Formats: sequence, structure tokens, C-alpha cells
Amino acid sequence: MVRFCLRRLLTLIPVTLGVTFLLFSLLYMTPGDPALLVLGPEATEDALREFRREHGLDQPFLVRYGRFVYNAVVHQDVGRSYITHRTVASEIADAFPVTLTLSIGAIFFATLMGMIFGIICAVKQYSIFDNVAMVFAMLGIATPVFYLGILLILLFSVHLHWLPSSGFDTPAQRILPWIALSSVSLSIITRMTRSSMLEVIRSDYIRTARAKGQKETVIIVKHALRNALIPIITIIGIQFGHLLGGSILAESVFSIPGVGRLAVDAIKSRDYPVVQGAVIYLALAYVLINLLVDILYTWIDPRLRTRYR
Amino acid sequence: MIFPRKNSNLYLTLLRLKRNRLAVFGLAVLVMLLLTAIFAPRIAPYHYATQNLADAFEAPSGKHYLGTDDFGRDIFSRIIYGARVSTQVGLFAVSLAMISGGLLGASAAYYGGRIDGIIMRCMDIFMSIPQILLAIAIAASLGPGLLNLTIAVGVAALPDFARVVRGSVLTISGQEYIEAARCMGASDAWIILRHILPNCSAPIIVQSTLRVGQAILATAALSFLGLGVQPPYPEWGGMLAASRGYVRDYAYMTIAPGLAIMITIMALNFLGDGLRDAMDPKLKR
Amino acid sequence: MDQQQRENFLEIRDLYVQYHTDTGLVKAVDGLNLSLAGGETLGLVGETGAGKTTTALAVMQLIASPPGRIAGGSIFLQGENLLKKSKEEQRHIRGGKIAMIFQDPMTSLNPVLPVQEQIAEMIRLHRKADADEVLKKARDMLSLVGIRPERGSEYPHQFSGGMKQRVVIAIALACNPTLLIADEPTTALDVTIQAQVLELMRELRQHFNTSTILISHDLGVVAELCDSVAIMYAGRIVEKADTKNLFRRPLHPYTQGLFRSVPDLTGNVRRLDTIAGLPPDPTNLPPGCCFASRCNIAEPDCSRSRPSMIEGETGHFAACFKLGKRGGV
Amino acid sequence: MKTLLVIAVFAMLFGLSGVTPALAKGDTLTVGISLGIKSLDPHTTTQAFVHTVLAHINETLVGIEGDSVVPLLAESWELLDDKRSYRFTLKQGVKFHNGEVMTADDVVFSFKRASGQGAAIKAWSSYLSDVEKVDDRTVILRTARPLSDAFLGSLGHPWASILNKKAVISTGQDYGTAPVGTGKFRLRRLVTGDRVELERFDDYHADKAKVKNLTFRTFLEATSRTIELESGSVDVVVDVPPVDISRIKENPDLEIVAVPSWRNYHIGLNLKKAPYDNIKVRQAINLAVNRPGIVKVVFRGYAEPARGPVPSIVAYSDYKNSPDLPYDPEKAKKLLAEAGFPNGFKSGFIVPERSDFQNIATILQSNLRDVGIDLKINIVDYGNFADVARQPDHDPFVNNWGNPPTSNPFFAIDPLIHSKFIGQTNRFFYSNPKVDALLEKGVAVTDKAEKTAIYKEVWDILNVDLPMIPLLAPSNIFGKTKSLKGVTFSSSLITYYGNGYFE
Repeated sequence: MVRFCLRRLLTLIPVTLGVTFLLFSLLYMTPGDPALLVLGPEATEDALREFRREHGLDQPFLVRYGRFVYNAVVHQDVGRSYITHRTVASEIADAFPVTLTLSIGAIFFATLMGMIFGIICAVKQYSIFDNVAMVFAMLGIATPVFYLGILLILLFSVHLHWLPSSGFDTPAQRILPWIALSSVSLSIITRMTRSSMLEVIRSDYIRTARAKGQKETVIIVKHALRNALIPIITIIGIQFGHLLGGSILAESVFSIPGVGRLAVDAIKSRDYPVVQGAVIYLALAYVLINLLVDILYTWIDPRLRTRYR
Repeated sequence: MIFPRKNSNLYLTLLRLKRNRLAVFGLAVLVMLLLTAIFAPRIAPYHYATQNLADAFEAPSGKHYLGTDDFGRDIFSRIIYGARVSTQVGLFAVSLAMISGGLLGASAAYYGGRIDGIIMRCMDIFMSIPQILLAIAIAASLGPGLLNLTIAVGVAALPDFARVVRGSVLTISGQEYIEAARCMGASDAWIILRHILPNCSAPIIVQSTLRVGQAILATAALSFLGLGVQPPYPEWGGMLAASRGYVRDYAYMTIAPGLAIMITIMALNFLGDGLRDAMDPKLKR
Repeated sequence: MDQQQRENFLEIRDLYVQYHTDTGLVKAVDGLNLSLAGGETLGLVGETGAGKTTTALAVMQLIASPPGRIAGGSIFLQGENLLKKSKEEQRHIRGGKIAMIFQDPMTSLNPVLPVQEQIAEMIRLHRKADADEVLKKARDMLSLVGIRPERGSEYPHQFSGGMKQRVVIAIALACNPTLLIADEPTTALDVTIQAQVLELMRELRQHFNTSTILISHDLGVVAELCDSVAIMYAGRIVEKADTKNLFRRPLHPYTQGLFRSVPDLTGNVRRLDTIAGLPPDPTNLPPGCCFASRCNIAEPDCSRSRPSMIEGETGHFAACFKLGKRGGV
Repeated sequence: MKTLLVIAVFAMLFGLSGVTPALAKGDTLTVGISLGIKSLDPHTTTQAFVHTVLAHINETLVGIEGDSVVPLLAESWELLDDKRSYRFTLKQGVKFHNGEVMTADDVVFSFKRASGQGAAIKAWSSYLSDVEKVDDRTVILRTARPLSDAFLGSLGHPWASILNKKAVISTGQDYGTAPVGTGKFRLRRLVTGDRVELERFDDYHADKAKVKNLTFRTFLEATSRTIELESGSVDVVVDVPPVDISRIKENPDLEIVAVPSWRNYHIGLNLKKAPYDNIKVRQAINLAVNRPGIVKVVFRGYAEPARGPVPSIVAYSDYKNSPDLPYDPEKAKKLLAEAGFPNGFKSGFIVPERSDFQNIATILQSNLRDVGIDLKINIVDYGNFADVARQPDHDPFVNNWGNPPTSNPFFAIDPLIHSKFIGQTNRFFYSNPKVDALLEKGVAVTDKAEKTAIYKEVWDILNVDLPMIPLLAPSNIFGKTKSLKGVTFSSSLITYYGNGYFE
């Protein structure tokens, strides 16, 4: 198991290199001169040249990339923001926990409610609850996150005055962003739980458990859920990845200073070091989530355990 | 779309699909959407860019079925023209992703070994960047515009197709009839075209249908973040984003594009689910 | 157990089970009557779809609802009607008094739980015991079915098919049930393994002296293990007798057809007869004898009403009009 | 165990960042702004909202009150005889937030840093040619050429903040997260991108602030700012969207403050590119633009249609009472025909990716279509706009010029049209030696009447030459609670809230 994890962690190296290379290429092709953006249109040609030299922007592509990798590996330094002059690490350190809290909260909410709804739907298949929940699940998938966010603000902030419309500092401020961000995942997890549970509930070992005279609730939780969990966990992992990226939308609607907004702002203002840093962190988080999902698999499904020993 | 070659297979699929009321509903909505997109200039009572500043912010009426926006443009007409943008972005982006991702995935699965490793590691890298962020980065590097938007959305969706196709090709190429064809001396291209692709078309079609919806949503999200279609060309997401400031006073301005997006996505999902159930009853969710 | 109870250990009367499906109402069990004496082993034989498993599930109160429903009849176990019991009481009877061995050992065990836990669960439900005792009993059951108790902490995927079926048997017998229903316990197994499992079942039956219903379509297995045999066709019992009589002289045309379709082991080379036609559509059962359309001795009258069981010989019943008319076929 | 886990998750989700202690109403003034603040270094950005926050932390040598320059960290100053040296006498006993006393060294250090390597405000600081410490309380600032009131006035902008030398050196590049100034407030907490919490500085050298805390909170969505103002969680908001104005007006506790701004929205034409090299085409466009229409639709009336090349609030513009520029599509068509385009022409149109520009462009497109000019809108994301607009063959664009440190024409018009800015901010490639000469002369002159006359000549030339088609100047629209008093809302983008109090 430890060796498996180590091996997986080693794959972080090529992934990180690949991600940075991909981004470097994309940013390299992106029109717009960072020097001009930072120094303003009034800047003289000399000042622009000086800025480009200082930040190595006058160097060929590969030299820039090589230098970036060298600094990152040897000095653990991914640079400073062109605009704020703060280290990228400190900007990320400010923004990343916010995004993480936002997306963990959303996935937690989506998982909890999605699994509860999904189980009830499966157990009471074709009931009114099932039908209503499935309609809402479909709506959840079809509603753009930012639109839902706006509607939630309209309802809970403007009309009911229950919750604040923006920010992410206090518990009350966190509720709406969590709901808005989790809606798609909640819907998908509900549907997945339902279908996975339906499949498992019909399986022979559930009948075996019933034949033992086991209680229905115990059968659902102990026997059915654990078996249905594998595809659900897969979906949760995928959804968590989506949420990390999709948090950009919630961050914009609710003015949350997260890493997604940091990245988008940085792309718009051509603050290359910050774009690099933000995306690397998101990619690392994504890879780690996948690792976590794989570990969860082995914990849930003994059949997979032998494979990773 | 690639349909299974065997007529009986297709017939059975359609028969099963016909029994699924939601899927039929989805299909009907999509056909209507497509017709709307094609005949937009004939259906729309006004041109999408015609401004009439004196008529700005008019509530829905007989003259303007869905009211007018802040420039006095007819929202109904803009929604109808918007169907063009959404179908274009959705279809082209998904085609791009399907063809290039499909080819990559199929070659990875078919040739295996090092080629598989290289292709799939590249896909892993693509996938580890959140899709929306990748689309934003691509859109920024290409500049705003409908075509660039389509490319950005398509490329961001590419790895998913590569994965799906690789998975199903792997399953199929392990089966006996492929071995048999190989034993008979069939060429790689023949095997891929004649045997493998038709047999893995089911997951690809399902994935594509569901993906068109996601592409439309991604476009809307990019419009919201300011990387969308050029005004005054109407795109539902862009209309939604532009009208968000008016949501408290002129809610109807957001309701029309919002509903348009939601209905389209739901129709695509109904059809996608229906197709999945119809093509492979074993997968019935 | 007094005589009365011994005779009417299990008594199924006019049992109707129906499933609602997309294509219509499937009458899987359609007016079944069956009784079982204490300590007896009954073989329930019939084609796929005849309603054998449904009957077993009905006795277990495990008909999935929806789509299934017990539409009528009664099931008496030791004089008590199981269908009148509350859910809670039914739950205690399941596993405690009636246990079932399922057809496919590959899928009957929960893949994510260690096998001893799956046995222990049964014990915990029906016996009062602390955790250690339960575990010890579970391991004892394992060694009883011929599995080293140390393997109890392993998972089902680490066992072979035959071993899994042993585990399933261990679960079924863990609480010493009075009635055991074995639904084709060996069908999914290799022939050599089949023999081992059958041998095991024979031993255990003697050991526990449990009344048993053995569902099978394999006449050989039935001949070997059972005291009596009931033949099922289209949701009903068409013939019932003790094993020796039935094999010696089957009365119902269906049974006769069944025997003709089995290879003769004496070595006489002859072509195997098959029964012409298909069983009736369970959504649309004919009003008369369900076998009439395939029966080579059927008369127009056979299709008018249902034949009832007639005692052709002592203790040998069959549902055929011809039997009544001529005292034998 | 499982319950514990759930509790732990909840604790983490709800308590990851420190929850701000509830601040008593009346003690705290909260301002809703529209930009996330990430760093508070006056020399690394030209962003008006960063400077707005900084104006409360730092102070400058001189202050601006209305049209006049008043003492702040400098007690007095004089323009020396060379007309380009300003001698400042510093106020004594001014303390920084870290307890240090302000000296001439801090002043010299601050200006050197402002004009040194890496500074992003060189457009403003580069006019300074030399800083000299005379003694501990006297400093001389020199410009390369006489700039009269233009330079002195710009010293009131936060770019010219006096920083504590020791603090800057000790924090180095991270100074932006730990600013130390002499202002009425000092930084308590910077939640990057979300809020800046300031607290009253009790050792302030003059009248202390009346409120204990001053917080700037970021709301990206204009709707959210209004909602938060209505709910009372902020006391002032900037950039009220026009659609919300009536709502705020109707609220008995709230009011709208609209101040004319000097942000100059214009169409920029490329004089090197046909057909815009033809003066008649430019004049035709000028006549074809429906300015009141844009004001009405995009700004809901909260803007002033242009009456001349710069907004009338700009110093020396002197055409406040002139009539509106004419809107005459028929005459425009005639001019186009005379210019050789009886059927109009097609052209690209560059629009920076921002909703106000896009909305204006949508109307312009429709206006110009009426006279036969077919504009194809080409949205350029803001990060790319400056680059695109520098290219010699660029299409016409819509933009605004709105963030000069003072309303002096030297900052408000020179960068746009003086030929020495070609390739930088003169995106029209407009080169008129006469205008150049007038501008050079105008900035050096100190006499007000003479100055006004010189600039009048500039305006007249520009009204004919039309390198840019002026459109309008919007108002700065603030929403505030009525109980907030003492704040003078500014025409520039920087408003000082330090004197605010609640009644």
C-alpha cells in the first residue's frame, strides 16, 4: 500500500512538469504584453524593455521554461507576482484554503445529501419522492452554476434577508456558495447512488442477507451501500475535481477570493507566475484526490486490496 | 453520428428508445431546437441586433413575446438566434473533441505499449487542469470569438473522449471476433473501421449527447467570465450574464435565456440517458 | 414433534404469486398445493420458469415487491400461517426457522465482507451470544462444511466456487433451521465439485435432521438425495410421489416426457425425445390444463378446466384428467 | 468515531479562517468596493482602488481640497525661482504607525523608490528629476522642466505617499502586505481579494479619525454591493449600477451621491489608417454619434454628454455651458459622401472586454449603421487592449481615459494627443506641432487666465481635427447610508473616507 502510494506520488513529477509546460505554451501564445499591463500604456519603450529583461520575458521559450523549472526545483521558488510583487506561494497560501474550503464543503454537502436522496430513491423506486428527486436532479444538472447563484442570492439575500450575498468569512456567508457550487454534483451523486443502489439491491447477496432475516435498514447500510459505493466514490472523485475548477464561477458570483478567481484574474492581467502557481496547485490537488479515491477503493473493496499490495 | 451497421441493431435501439417517453421528449425538443437554429431568420420577428432604445426594458407583450432588453432588442428573437450559437458551439466543440479525442484514444488502445503510455499520460496532464480553467487559458490565448470559444471548449473536453474510446476499444479488441479477423489477415485499418468503431459507437454516441450539454454550459460559463461570444451576437449564456444586473427589476430578462439553457440541457440529458438505456439495456440506470 | 405435526410440517395451499411487468401480469405460481413432512427431503423438479424458485421465495417471504405479490393462498409451517405473520415475525422465521441456499454461490456472498462475518451475522440475528461466541460458532460452521476456520477472515473472491457454496451452506445451517430450501445448489458448479457438495449436503442433512426442499432440474440429483419428488409445470404441481414410485412409474404425461429427455445410463443407444412446443406464456395461462397444448394424449376437454390432483396409486398423485378417466395413463 | 469525524469536518468547513469579531455599529465604517485588494504598495500599481485604500494608510506632502492644494505632511512649500524646484518644509513630530518619526530621509527615500526600478507608476513619477534633502525638515523636489500647478497637484495622489524607510527596507518585496504610513488608519488585517480592515491610528499627528475601524470589502457583482448596502452590512458602496439608483433613492435610510467624474469616454481613431485619415470621415462620425442615447441607455442619465475633447470638469476646459455636440446623421451622411463614401464603408471596431464598453459599442454600432458605416465589433480582452491599440494599423476603438492623478490637462489630455506619446498613449497617431507647442507652453504658465486661453486654443483645434471622438463623462455614483457624514465624494476614482462619522 505504501509503495503504491509512493509510486502514485512519483507520477506527480511528470504531471506537474507537463502541466507547467502546457501552461507555458498557452501563455506564450497568449497575446498581450505583461510589461505593458503592469507598467501601464504610458510606459516608455525603455521601461518596458527593462521590465521584460528583469522578468526574463525577452528570453526564448525554452530558456524561460528551463529557468522556471530550475528555480522551482532547486530553490523551491515559483516566482513573484508581476503586479503585487508578493511571492506566488504567499498569494496561493491566501487563496487556496478558501477554494479548498469552498469545494470540500460543496462536495461534502453534495455527497451527504446526494447519497441520502439516492438511497431513498432506490429503496422507494417509482415513489413520489423518487420522481420529484429525479426531476430536481435533472434540473440541477441543467442549471448553470452562476445562474443558480444569482437566483439563490435573489431568494435568500434580497427577498428573505436570511443570508449575506457575498464573502466567505462567516458561516452564514458560506452557505449559499456551497449550495450553488454543489448543485450539479449533488444531482449527479444522487443519480449515481440511486442507479448503483438499484443494481446492488437486486443482487443475490442482498437476497442472501434478507434470507438471513436481517433488518432492511441494516441490509441497505451494511450490505448494499458498501457495494454500491465504488461507482459512487468514482463519481465523487470526478466531481471534486470539477468543483475545484468550477469554484471559479461561485467565487465570481459570491466575490470569494479563491484560487480560481486568482487564476482567472492573473490570466486576464497576464500575471504569468501567478497563473502557473495557481494551476499547479489545482492540478496537484486533482492528482491527490485521485490517489485518495484509489485508496478509498481498496478500503471499500477487498477484491482490489490484493492488487495494490 | 455513426450508427451501428446492422439494421436490426439500429431498429431495436430505436424501438427501445421510442418506449422511453422522456427520451422521445428530449429528441423532439432537440429537433425543434435544430429547426429553430436553421430557420432563425424566418422565425424571429426582429433581427437580433435591432435596437430600439425607446422600447428598452419592455415587459413581455404581444409585440415582444419575451420583452425587450436594455437596448430595446427583442429577447424572443435573440433567444431564437441564440439557438444557432448554442447548437454551433455544442455540436462543433463536441465533434472536435470526439474526432480528435476518439482518434487518440483508439490509437492508444489499439497500438498499446509505449504509444498508449505517451498518449494517455498527455491526456492525464490535460485532465489534471480543471476543465473550465483549461478552457479559459485556451480562450485567452486564442482571443475572444465564437470559433475560438468552440475550440477552447472542444479541446477541454478532448481527454474525456480519449478515455471513453480507449476503454471501449480495449474491451472490444480483446474479444474473439477481432482475433478471428486478425487471424484472417485483415489490416489494422480494416479492423478498426469495420469491426471496432461500429461496436464502440454506443458509448461514444451517449457520451457525445451528454457532452453537447456540458459544452453549452461551459460556453455559458465562459461568457459569464467575460470570454464569450462577440456582441451583439446573442449567446444564451452571454445574455444571462449580461442581464444579471437587472435580475431584481426585470427578472424576465434572465428567465428566457436561463430557461432556454435549462430546457436544452435537460433534453440532451433525457436523450442521452435514453440512448444509453436503449443501446445497452445492461447499462440501464 | 407429534404425528400430526410431522405429517403437516409444511403445507402450502392454493398459492398464487404474480409479477407486474412491462409485458403484463406474470402468473409465476398459479394455485400451487404442496406439503412436506417433518424430516423429509422433497425434490421440486421442473423446467426453467416453472415457478420453482418463486415458490421457494414465497415460503421465505422474499418475493420482491414491487414487482411481485403473493396474490392468494396460505403457507403453514408447523401449523402457523406464515402469510399472516407481521414483518418482524417473518424476519425472525427467516434464517431462524427456514433457511435457503441459493443457486449461484458466485453472487450469493457479499464481496466486501469476510466470510466469517457473513456467517456470524446469521448467528447474531437469531441466537443470543456475545461476540466471541458468535465468532467461534461461525468458525465451527466453517470447519463443519470442510473449510479451515483460519480462512474465515478471507473474502469471497479468495474462494473457489465449490468453497463458496460450502460457505453458503454454512450460513444456511448456522442457526439449525427446521426447514432448509436448497435452490439448485449445484447447478453452477463443476461436476466433480457438485458431487462433493451433494455429499456434504447429505451428511449435514443427517447430522441436523432438517426437513429439506431441494429444487433442481437434475433428475439424477433428485433421485440420489430425495425421499419424495414433486414435479412442477407452469406454476403448479402436476405430480407428486415418493422418489421410488415416481421414477418407477411416472403418471403425468409431462413427467413421462421429462424422463424421456434424459439420457439412459444403461448404455442403450436411443435418440433423446424432447417435449414438443414451449411452456405456456405465464402472462396468459390457458384456462384448462396448461400442458394440453404439448400433450400427445390430450383431448379437447383437457383445455376446458384445470385438472386437480388425483391419487393414481397410494401416495402417488398427478393432475391429469386422463388419469381419472382411466385410472392410469 | 464517525460522529467525531463529522464534527471535525464541520469544524473545518465553518472555522477555517478566523471569524471576525463583531464590530460595533457606529465604530466601523465599511466601504464596498469593486476590486479585490491583494497588495498595498503604492508604487507597484496604478489601480485606483488600491490607492483609495492607501490614501487612508499613507499620507502625501500636500493634500487636495476641492481645487486647492493644502498642507499635509508638509507645513509649507514654495516654488523656487527656476520654476521647477519645490521646497517643502516638513511638519514636525509626525509619527509612522511603527512609532518612527518622519524625517526628510523618509521623504527622499519614498520619492526615489517611486521613480526607481520596478515602479509601476512612472507615468506620474518620472517627471521628478531630483529629490534633495536640505536638512532634516526641508526637502527639494525638482522636475526636469517647469510644470507649475500640474506637478504640485499630482503630489496629492497616493503615488506620492511618504513611506517609512526602515519598514520598507526590512520587509523588502513583501512590503505590500505590511504597509507602514502616517495616515489616520493602520492596517489590521488584509484578507487578500476580500477585505482590508483598518483601525484608527491613535498617535496620528492631527485630528484623529472619528470611527475606530475602516473596512474595505470587495464585491465583484454590482448587484451584491447594492444588496449589502440595503442590508446594512456596508455603509458606502462605489459604482452603483444605474439600474439600482432608484431603489436606493426610495430607501428612506439610504441616499445616492453622484459626482461628475473626469473619466473621458471616447472613440479613438487611427489617423494613419484610411479612411480615418480623412478629416471629413472623422467629422461625420462625430455627427453620427447619439451621445444622449448612450447616456440614457448605458448610464441611465448619470453621465454628461461630451461638449469638448475633455470632460468639462477638467481644469481649464471652460466650456461647461456650451451646447451639446450636435447629433445629425443626415449631415454625417453628406460629409461621408463628400469624403467619397456615399454608400458608407465597413470597418473593424476594437472593444475592450468590459460591460460598459461593450454596451457603448453596441449602440455605436447601431448609430453608425444609420449613416452607412458597418462596424464589426472585435472584443479584445483587457490584458491585450493596450498592445492592440499600439499597433500602427489598429482599427478604431472605444476606451476611456480616467485615472490621472489630478484633473490638470497635463495629465488629462497631454498623454492622449501630444506627439511624444505616439506609440504609448497617443493611440490616434495624432501629431500636430501646433498642439504640441501649445501644450508645452500651457503647462509651464502659472497665470490662470493665460493658461485658460492657451488651452482654449487646444480645444478648438481638437474639435476640428477630432483624433478622438469624445463621447461622455459618467458620474461617480455612490450609495450611502444617510447617517454617514463627513465624507467628500471625489470626482477622481479616489475618495477619502477618513473624516467620516455616523450621526
